[in-house]
Amino acid sequence: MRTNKQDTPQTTPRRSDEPIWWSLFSAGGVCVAMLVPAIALLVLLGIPLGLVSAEQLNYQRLQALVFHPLGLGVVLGAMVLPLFHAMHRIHHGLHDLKLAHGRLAKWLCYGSAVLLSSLALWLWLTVSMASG
Amino acid sequence: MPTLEMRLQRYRPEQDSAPHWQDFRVEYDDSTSVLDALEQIKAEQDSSLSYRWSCRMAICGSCGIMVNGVPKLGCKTFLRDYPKGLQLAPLGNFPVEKDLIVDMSRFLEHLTAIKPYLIAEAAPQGQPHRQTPAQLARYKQFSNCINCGLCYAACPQFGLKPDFLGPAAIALAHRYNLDSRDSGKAERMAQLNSDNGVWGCTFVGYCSTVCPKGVDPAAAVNQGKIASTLDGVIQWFKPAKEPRNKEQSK
Amino acid sequence: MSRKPYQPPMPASWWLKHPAYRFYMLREATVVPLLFFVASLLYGLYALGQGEASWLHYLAWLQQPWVIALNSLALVASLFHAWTFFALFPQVMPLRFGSRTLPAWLMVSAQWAGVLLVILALWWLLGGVDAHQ
Amino acid sequence: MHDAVKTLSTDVLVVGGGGAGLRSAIAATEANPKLKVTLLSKVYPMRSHTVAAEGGAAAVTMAHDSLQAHFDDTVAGSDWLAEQGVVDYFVKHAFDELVQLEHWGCPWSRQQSGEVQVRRFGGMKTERTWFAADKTGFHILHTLFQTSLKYPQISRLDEYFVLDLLVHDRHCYGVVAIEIASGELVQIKAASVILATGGAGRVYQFNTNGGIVTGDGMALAYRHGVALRDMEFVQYHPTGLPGSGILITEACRGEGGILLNKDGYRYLQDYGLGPETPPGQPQNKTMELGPRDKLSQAFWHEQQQGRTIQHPQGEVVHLDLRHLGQRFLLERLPFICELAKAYVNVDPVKSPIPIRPAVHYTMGGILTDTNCATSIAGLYAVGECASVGLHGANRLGSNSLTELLVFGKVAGREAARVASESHPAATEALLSSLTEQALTPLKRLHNSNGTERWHELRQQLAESMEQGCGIYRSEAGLQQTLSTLNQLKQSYQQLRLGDTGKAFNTELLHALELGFGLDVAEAMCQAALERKESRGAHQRQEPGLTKRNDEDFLRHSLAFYQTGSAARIEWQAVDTSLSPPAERRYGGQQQPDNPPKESC
Ligand SMILES: Cc1cc2nc3c(=O)[nH]c(=O)nc-3n(C[C@H](O)[C@H](O)[C@H](O)COP(=O)(O)OP(=O)(O)OC[C@H]3O[C@@H](n4cnc5c(N)ncnc54)[C@H](O)[C@@H]3O)c2cc1C
Ligand code: SF4
Ligand code: F3S
Ligand code: FES
Repeated sequence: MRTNKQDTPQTTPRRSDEPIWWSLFSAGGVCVAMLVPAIALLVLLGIPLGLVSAEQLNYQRLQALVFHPLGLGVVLGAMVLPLFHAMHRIHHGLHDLKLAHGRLAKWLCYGSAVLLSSLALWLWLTVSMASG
Repeated sequence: MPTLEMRLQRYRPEQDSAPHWQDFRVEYDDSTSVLDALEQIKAEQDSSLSYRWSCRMAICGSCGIMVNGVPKLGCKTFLRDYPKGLQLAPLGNFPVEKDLIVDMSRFLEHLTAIKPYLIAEAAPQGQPHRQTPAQLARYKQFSNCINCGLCYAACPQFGLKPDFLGPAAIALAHRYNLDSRDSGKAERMAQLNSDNGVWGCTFVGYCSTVCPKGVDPAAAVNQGKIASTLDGVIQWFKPAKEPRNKEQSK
Repeated sequence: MSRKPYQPPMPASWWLKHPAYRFYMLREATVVPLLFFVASLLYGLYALGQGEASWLHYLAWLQQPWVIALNSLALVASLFHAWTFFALFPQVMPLRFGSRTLPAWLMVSAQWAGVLLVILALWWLLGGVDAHQ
Repeated sequence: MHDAVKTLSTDVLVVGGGGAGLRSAIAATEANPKLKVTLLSKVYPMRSHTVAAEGGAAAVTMAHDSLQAHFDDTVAGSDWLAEQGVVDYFVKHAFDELVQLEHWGCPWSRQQSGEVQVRRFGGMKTERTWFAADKTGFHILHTLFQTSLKYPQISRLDEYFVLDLLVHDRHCYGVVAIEIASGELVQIKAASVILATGGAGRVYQFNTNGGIVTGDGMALAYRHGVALRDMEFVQYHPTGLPGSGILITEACRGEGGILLNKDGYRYLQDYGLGPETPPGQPQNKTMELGPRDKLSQAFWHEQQQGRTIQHPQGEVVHLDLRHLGQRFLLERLPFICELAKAYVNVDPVKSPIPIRPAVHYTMGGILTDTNCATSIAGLYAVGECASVGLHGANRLGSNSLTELLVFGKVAGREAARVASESHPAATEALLSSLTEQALTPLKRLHNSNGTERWHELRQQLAESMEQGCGIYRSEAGLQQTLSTLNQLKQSYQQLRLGDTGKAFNTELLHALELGFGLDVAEAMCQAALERKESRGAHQRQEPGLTKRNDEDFLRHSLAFYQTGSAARIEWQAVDTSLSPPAERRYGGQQQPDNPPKESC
């Protein structure tokens, strides 16, 4: 019998931890949209595309730019947040493709984002500490 | 009158173990809707064909079906737009009961779960609340949902995980949360905050594309993500407080 | 009991069924080239920390055809991502003035202006103007 | 064919999930929260046809308006066939009910100040129609449905179809229903039953009603001896779309739309509705804002004189909204713009909308007293299926949505009161024998080896009603239709179903609905035949019958069901204690305002 009763008490479901990952994902999304085109265009592809000269990308200039305290922003905006952005989508993608979901996938995805981010920060810190 | 080939998915629970296709040919003109065509088939060719309908003016939300794989209202889809013929199947992602009829009870359960009614502390005695057109405009669009379920048929996340509250239910929660007369947001957030609430959505966005009423449920769900995040932050800072506090209902 | 609801299966290939789903998957897939982009930057950061020789080596690495190809893909992917992401913004955070909402096209164009500005700023930082003289 | 009948029991059973049903379910729960209230409907409640109402709901709101004025408009609109005590109660409670709905969250349209906005409506002297854009019924229905979810005492039986009432010795013990999804039968015992099953417009060919509006509840009560009152009064709405009959709301005219014939002439001024008002400056009760019966009749005359416009789907006139401008139309009448584009491929901003009259509303229905009680103990009726006496010979637009609320509350409260009292319980033996009887028609349908098909019979029913019992009626036409109905009833006995399954057998439901429709149609025709005068929506063509005749017919018709023969008509006095009959006047020669009375 299909009766639609509403008198089953509603239990409050568990609060999701997704807001953390989603916030990082969104912040990352903004960075990817705003910073990645510029960096990809001018730094990674700048020389082959003939947009910048090797002189413009010389060691001293880049060293000064990147390991400047403000360069931390670049590390965060172009590496750390995009990593969380990417791993968030990969995490959901695994679910979408019915490949994996649950704890393990989540740990692997966000874990690797944490790991790679730490690597980037560590690389930056050791040099800028040494030079600063 | 010109005729058109229609391929219908049939399923008779008492005889069949799985759906199968059946072809029909119908007459049509400029104003023949898919619903008219189904009526023609039921009247003249196969009276056992089952489908839902009532208003035939795109407001009751009964007649959702898949037309060439796209969720549509049968009464607002016209044969004139499908010169190459069409395939009709029951709404996707729902269990099929018979022919073009699906079981909507899960949808109704989700709708009920989010407390879709005004939760107000005190109403002015014998007089309406004041609500300016600007306050009305904040939620108006989300109150236009006809519960047709097209967005559920469109949403792969609902297909993958039927416990996901889904676009229309969340849009309705959002509608009440945005209503200047309501103070029940905290109660609704409990549902929205869960993995099956707003966080079940990955912003596929197709729900809004198929919505026949311009409700834009995707916007509601994703605005809900911001609300849920803020709710979490507030909760973080006030762990001792009762879940129902007034700041959140603003 | 004459009810026997048939639950249609949802195969892992569901997303091939409709252009809207393929578009979604493509959008999600933009993060794959993005990962390569991040890896390239990580490598660059490492090289920059190791000294000038290593940096020059890195610049040479960037000129390899397959690296150029992958980074071009990352660029295209980031632009595609930007296009989809900007379009979502007015849906997620509509800006309201009274009973009206700021038109979506305005918000989208403002974001593209932002992208352009960042490109120009970076070019300037890299000494764009004087280096070309 | 059918296995054992399941049993359920409840305190208050509401049949129908439209505005009337939902409002009464909530009222019953609020009257006594300890009661079990069950809301049963053949479609999910939000699919009920209340959803289609566009224009609005009336209640005296503005400072310059008065209860007396609303009373006068309603009574004059009814051509003095309304029960005046009922109208009095109605106008006094209308405002509170609309406010109640506001407190439940209904998104009423607002003025800049935040106050509720009201609009003009046909036949109303002052603007007093509350609206929620042009989807008022939709918003009312969804607000009520969603509010009903708040009450755990209200359980629902969605997609259950009532086959019959369990009545013995003028007492109602419940209903027998079929669970549509499985085809299973259920006997539902209830201390009180409220019928809120809506109108019967689908017995006509060309109508603004949804497919479910088939007069089921009317026929159910009728077959058990309850009178159907004033059934001859069937409202034609002047503005339906050609072909489908889809409604183009009266609000279009309230907002300033004009009607044009083939010469681009505003023909209404020729039918006592003038003088012509400037386009876009509508005046209450004048020209396009005349009452529906007059407007539909004017169309008929224009058509007779060849001044209507040829349209692929029949004769039409034009509803012109162009002078109102795009912005205004999109803000006030967005749904109309959408409907016109979809169903007749016309953009109202750029071209006039083709329209013609379509059957819209059944003024008559199940006879009830002022408490919504029928002559059967424990059985109530409310909404369009009922005749509490508000509409008389012609309903004013926007009175019926308010009726659902005002009297829905009354019905719920009364049904709860009765259910809270102790009452005689029926023996199981009695109930099962009543159930057995109730299943006879179903068994016959299942076992028939006849050759008739429901669809053809339904088609003939609808066409013959349109022909013989339409805007203008004559003895010959009515007799013709009655004899067709008689034949159809014979053929109905030979009906055979192509679908022998149980799950979602919609053909079976259509067949049952057709059976209900035939009985209701017959009551309409018989009452129309015996009302030898013209009043409100009932217009006779024969010489001598074209005028109102208060001497003989200032009375309600009561149709009683007769097994095997045509309905028996009796006459019932009308309550005219508050306002003596006068001539209905519109346009330039309106009634002088009555001085406010104590009782209003
Ligand atoms: C297009 C249109 C526009 C209108 N606009 C206006 C307007 O602007 N203002 C105004 O005041 N009025 C308007 N009306 C009139 C008004 O909307 C209706 O009179 C009113 O909504 C009827 O409500 P109801 O609750 O009585 O019935 P409905 O809303 O028709 O509900 C009937 C219910 O009964 C159920 N039911 C019927 N038979 C059975 C059965 N055998 N078993 C189980 N359940 C059954 C149905 O499932 C349904 O839930 C309009 C009407 C139409 C058609
Ligand atoms: S949001 Fe749109 S598609 Fe979804 S149920 Fe509501 S009206 Fe239908
Ligand atoms: S389609 Fe589904 S995933 Fe989200 S945006 Fe719509 S609910
Ligand atoms: S029949 Fe009502 S929405 Fe299509």
